[in-house]
Amino acid sequence: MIETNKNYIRQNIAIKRLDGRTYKDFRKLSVETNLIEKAEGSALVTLGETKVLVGVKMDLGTPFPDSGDVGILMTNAERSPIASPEFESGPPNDDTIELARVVDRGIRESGCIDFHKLCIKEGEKVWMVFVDISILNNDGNLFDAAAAGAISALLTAKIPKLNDNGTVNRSEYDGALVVTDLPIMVTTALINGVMVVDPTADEEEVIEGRVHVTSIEAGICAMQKSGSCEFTEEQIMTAIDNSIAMGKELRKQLKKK
Amino acid sequence: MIETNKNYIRQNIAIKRLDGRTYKDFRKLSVETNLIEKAEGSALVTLGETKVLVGVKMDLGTPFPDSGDVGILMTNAERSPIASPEFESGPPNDDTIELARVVDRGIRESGCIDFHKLCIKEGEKVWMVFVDISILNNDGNLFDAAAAGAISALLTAKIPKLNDNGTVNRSEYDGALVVTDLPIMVTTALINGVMVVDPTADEEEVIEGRVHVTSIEAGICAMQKSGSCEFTEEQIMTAIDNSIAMGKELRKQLKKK
Amino acid sequence: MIETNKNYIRQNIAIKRLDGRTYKDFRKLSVETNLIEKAEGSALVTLGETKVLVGVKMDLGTPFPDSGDVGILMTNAERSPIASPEFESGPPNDDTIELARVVDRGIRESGCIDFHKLCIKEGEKVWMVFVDISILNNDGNLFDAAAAGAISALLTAKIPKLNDNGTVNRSEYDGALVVTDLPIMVTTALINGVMVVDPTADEEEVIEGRVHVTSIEAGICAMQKSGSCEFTEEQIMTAIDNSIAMGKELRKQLKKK
Amino acid sequence: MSGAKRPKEYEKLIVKGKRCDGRKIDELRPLTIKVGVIKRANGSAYVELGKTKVYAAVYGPKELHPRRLVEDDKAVLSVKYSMLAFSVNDRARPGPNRRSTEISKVVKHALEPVIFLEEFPQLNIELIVDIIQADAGTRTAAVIAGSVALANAGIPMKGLVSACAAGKVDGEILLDLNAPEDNFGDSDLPIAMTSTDKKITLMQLDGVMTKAEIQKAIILIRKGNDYIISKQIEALKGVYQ
Amino acid sequence: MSGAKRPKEYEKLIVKGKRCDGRKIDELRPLTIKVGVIKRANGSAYVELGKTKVYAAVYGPKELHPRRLVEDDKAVLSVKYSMLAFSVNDRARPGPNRRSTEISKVVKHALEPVIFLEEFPQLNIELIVDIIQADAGTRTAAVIAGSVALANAGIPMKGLVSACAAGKVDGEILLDLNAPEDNFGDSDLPIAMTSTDKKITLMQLDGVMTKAEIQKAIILIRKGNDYIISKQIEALKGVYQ
Amino acid sequence: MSGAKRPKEYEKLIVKGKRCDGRKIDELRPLTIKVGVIKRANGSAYVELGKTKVYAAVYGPKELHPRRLVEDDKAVLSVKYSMLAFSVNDRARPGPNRRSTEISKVVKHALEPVIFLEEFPQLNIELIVDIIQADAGTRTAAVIAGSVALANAGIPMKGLVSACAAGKVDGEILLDLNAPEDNFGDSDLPIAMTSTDKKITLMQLDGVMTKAEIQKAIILIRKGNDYIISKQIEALKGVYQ
Repeated sequence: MIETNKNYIRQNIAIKRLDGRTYKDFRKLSVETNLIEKAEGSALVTLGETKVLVGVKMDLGTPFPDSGDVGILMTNAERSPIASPEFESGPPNDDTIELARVVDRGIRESGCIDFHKLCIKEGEKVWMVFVDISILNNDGNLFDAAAAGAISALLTAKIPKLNDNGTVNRSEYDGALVVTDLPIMVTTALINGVMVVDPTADEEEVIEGRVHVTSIEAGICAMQKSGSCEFTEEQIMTAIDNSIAMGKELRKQLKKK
Repeated sequence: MIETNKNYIRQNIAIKRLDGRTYKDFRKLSVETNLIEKAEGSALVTLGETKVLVGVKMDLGTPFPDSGDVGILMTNAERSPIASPEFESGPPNDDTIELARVVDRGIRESGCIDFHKLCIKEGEKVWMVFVDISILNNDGNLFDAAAAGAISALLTAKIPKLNDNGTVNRSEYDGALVVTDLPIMVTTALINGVMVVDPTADEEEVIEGRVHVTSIEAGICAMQKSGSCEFTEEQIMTAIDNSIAMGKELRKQLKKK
Repeated sequence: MIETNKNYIRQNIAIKRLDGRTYKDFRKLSVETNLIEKAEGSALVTLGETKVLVGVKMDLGTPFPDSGDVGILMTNAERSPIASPEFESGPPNDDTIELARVVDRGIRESGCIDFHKLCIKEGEKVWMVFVDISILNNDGNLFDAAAAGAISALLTAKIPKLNDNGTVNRSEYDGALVVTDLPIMVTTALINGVMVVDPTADEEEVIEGRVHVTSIEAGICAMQKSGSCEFTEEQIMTAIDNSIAMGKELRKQLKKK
Repeated sequence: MSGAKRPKEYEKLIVKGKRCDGRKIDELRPLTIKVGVIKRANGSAYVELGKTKVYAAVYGPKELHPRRLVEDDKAVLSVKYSMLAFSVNDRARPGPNRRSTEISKVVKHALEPVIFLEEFPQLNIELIVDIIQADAGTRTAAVIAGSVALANAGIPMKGLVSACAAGKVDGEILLDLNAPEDNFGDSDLPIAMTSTDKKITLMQLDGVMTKAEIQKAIILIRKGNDYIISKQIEALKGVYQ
Repeated sequence: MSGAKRPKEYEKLIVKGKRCDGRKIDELRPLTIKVGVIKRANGSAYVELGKTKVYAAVYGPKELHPRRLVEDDKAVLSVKYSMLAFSVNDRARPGPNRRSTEISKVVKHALEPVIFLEEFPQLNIELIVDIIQADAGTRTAAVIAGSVALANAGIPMKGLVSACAAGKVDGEILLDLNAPEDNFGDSDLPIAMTSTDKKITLMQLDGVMTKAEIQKAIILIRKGNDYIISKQIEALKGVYQ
Repeated sequence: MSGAKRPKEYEKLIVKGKRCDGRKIDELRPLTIKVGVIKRANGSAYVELGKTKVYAAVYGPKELHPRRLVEDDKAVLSVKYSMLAFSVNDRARPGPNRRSTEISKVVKHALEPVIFLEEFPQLNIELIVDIIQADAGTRTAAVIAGSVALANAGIPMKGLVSACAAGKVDGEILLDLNAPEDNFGDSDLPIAMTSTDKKITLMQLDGVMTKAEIQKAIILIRKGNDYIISKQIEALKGVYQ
């Protein structure tokens, strides 16, 4: 983006954004589930022009030595070069790793999955839940799209049957993965002193920092400050308020499905 | 190679090649086996000045989950920088991976090894057959030399004895690896409209593409088009005919040993 | 370092070194142990301004197939960029690998640890002793500092208790790791024809090569010539004499602790 | 071609001329092609062939890094084929593997012959193919989608490339093998052809066929590719309506 | 926050206002800061916070490699946080992992706001943090040590950065969680603040808290950071005495 | 030096002055040296020392990549020692490992002292050594083959380098340990020497020896190296006949 456009965004951000939204507006989020039959659960999230595809796979694994009676959540993100001219091939970079870890923390800390129920044999065998996030088109705010995709895919996930010899039978299911809450991440970015919800890719070129806040009904379950700027406590509270408000709406929308 | 030499090759290819062969001639292929006593089987193939050393190692492994009653074939190629000024150190690149996979497919799809016989305990323990291809000198047509080396090394391979406790005893043998057919790969390259068998390293600098065809007595068992050119159906049939004809000869030669 | 300083070191090395030592003087070596409570053993070695931190961790592992009744020693070194402007992030380079392997050999070949005693169940389960060497400040002669750190950390190491179910209990101990000898490495470097003990980082910029000699009471247990120079047999014997003499002193010092 | 034991439901893969998914011997699986599905890309396509689902995007012509890969007299076509972790029954580890490296190469070689690479010396044309669900025929689907994405990106080409496979199953030559036919059949022969003069730009064979059977398979593949090209053109035309 | 079963000794983590290590609700663990501990570095610091022990060193400003990372109008702050193999109960494999990559990033973002990076365009300021023993609070200890090492290296800054965490344990908001409180508590909220105007430069939350609880935690953290900054200044002053 | 239990056949490794393979105490294994065995290389050699079999090739002097490794006043000698997958009893994973990295380094240092590197500033002389069968003594065989390959490539040198080992086995000092002697003996001392003035360019010791034993071993090694150098010269002369 050229410098004059960047300046334009910065100067008008408090009044009106390039796409006509106010600083409190979240773009339209839509979710299509179960389009990957081979996955145990899947969701394609569209947030404005941002598209993120999330698949859930369940596999058998050995529990960690210090928590032998709980299943394992593995959240992984890939920035396929398909999604943006800025994305390069190769292993996940620090942005992608942060994305995966912040989404992971939102799910994990919300308590929405009782991982004790995913223990098959204590100390020996548990279910591993792989949440793989794949970015198809990057028009900004990948964090919120990925988080919505992850929880939506988990909501549709089924647990494969175990054969008598202990192997996985992926053609039959043993019921759904039980998900008891709906953690929703809402990101607020700082541009020229204004706290702006759900930034686009254009806006991300001028933001100074972001606050990612994941909420559930009972409160906030994960936060992350990102970017090399400072925030006042008030600005953090604005981000928290945005997340609580928008979280309520999106939880309603996702529950309906 | 300088441009005038390249042009010379291109212009004379239909009449005579730099080394005096016609476009149908395969270079002299010779095979020396069992020169690596530590390997379960081995062969040093010389094709003109091209030299390829292939070793077979047998090891215990766990079968793949979806085919618990069959042994495993692993074919690997290394382009040691010893063999050519163009080869660089490092993990196999896409050319080397293609080489290994095309040789592998020729052996696997020929059905020459009954992998069910390499199952030791269904679902738990099978023999893994490692075919390691090492290039010692590259004077062109590594594919055919490697394929001849692989099948020759397999023909000499012995299966180590198993100790009572289930470990491998490499000082005694339990008989030979049973190999019931002789897949032979023959490569035909396209230069200036002419389909040329067994290209040298000099010729490989001007070829437009290659067709690798592996044959057994019963027919063709693997093919691969390589290079960014187009082939007519007739040209493909020429490559198939070359492979059938040359395959018959080489099978006779290799059987004699 | 600028060229005139390098020349100064070279020309005066036989008379006096930059830090006032003669060519036979070893810098003051001090060792602080057990400062890492989470490690099974640890030692911080200070040799002049060189600082090396070594930690020992014990873990369960599977023995190597050809030596099923002995425990495993794994010595690893990391050149953290914390220690010198010349050190770069990334996996160990050839210098670091040589350092780890030469230290490892000194311990292993001295016979100071009876690895048969670290076998828990033959062919199945043995103790792995991880010696991790971390360089905190590089002022030269990392080899001798690392070797002193490794043996000092091993001297303080305790063996964790095994739980009834075979897992490791790191809050209780089953006694100390038995260490019956004190291998000491002493490095002599060649500068302008003079064999100089314990080079500093400044001196290392002008040395032509090094001889690392590890001694125990009974003799020499490991040696390594390093650097692209030649040594006369007499020079090698000087290095051996230095190691025997200095080894005696340091063994006394370390035993006292 | 794996020689795996057949489960009961696939004991007979052809019954009275009908295949296990109801298709005829020379019938392709249902094919959907969408264009322009990835907004950030210069060109893109989505292809569904049965349950096989593929996204392709083209970026460029643009600068090529690292510089040592630059070709002075033409553009480089960089192809990256990959299968998403959840696209297969058992989760695939992300990142390139030997299979995806080989397929990237043959897809690149399948498309290069129709592109006027010499129009963009020293530049890079990047084609990324992400397989979101793999159910037999991913490499041919990659060629179909890649060719359409290149056209959608306005890359000058002398024609399109289409691709499909035929194979021998229970003694018959079938067009466009599905997953059970691929797993329990005798051979698979994927072939890509140019739209202009039907020359062959990708060909692989796994499994035993005689020369005559190969020739018979190519006849089926020609018919399949004729249909696929018509669908590719239809999809591209749709963009401008 | 792991939901792990509590061993008997940690069944109650707060008894009569006292925590399991004897501290009060709003009390930090013993804090030691040393400056100039690594001679080869341009600046360095050692921080002990309870049993958590951390070395930090700064090299630069110096040339930045690879060149494509150079920023034309300011210096780059490169942060490398890592845990030594023996710093934890179960040996950690050397080399970066996902956790250390994320922490390196948030520590970098915590320190950048106070550095006058624009004074050294195109150059690199390298901060290395080696955790020699990890016992809860390594990222906040890394910020404390990193900030002091930068000052010791003479990097121009508008102030220091301090950091500590608060969290919810057994219904109470506690300052500076120790390992059992971190493992068996409900939430952990590490926050870094600038010494000048107490703005927030690092914030993460693991575990559930209401907005009111977060605000209460921030009050505790402010107090903790005031104390930490006084210790950072004291340590830096000590160097020049 | 591994301390492994000896199988019955190796209970006594020396019987009446004869070793388990029939050699005398001061006798080398049969040594074969061939020159010019790899046509594409500028120089090459094949060495067989007992069952240990080694190929070496030299390419260059040529350009050095990456450029940051260039030395302004001399050539760089790059050495890559590796063992082929099937060269050992249990298949070795291809690619460099810690052992091969160390041996590459000591072989490089063994050969550099005799090469006039200053004649080719900024260039690269590449030596590749592939061990096709490993049966004790691969590093000394690598030095023997590498030295001959360099000479065959016409690299200017002030002399050749030869190398062999001696070690202590059952109380005796033996020349050129074979695999059982290496596995069940007390120590192994490989040493490389220049042909001109018999200076030492490679030396390693594994296992316990007194100074006097080391001196005795060096006497044996000197004799061994005299013979090896005569064979190296013979092989090189053969090329020009």
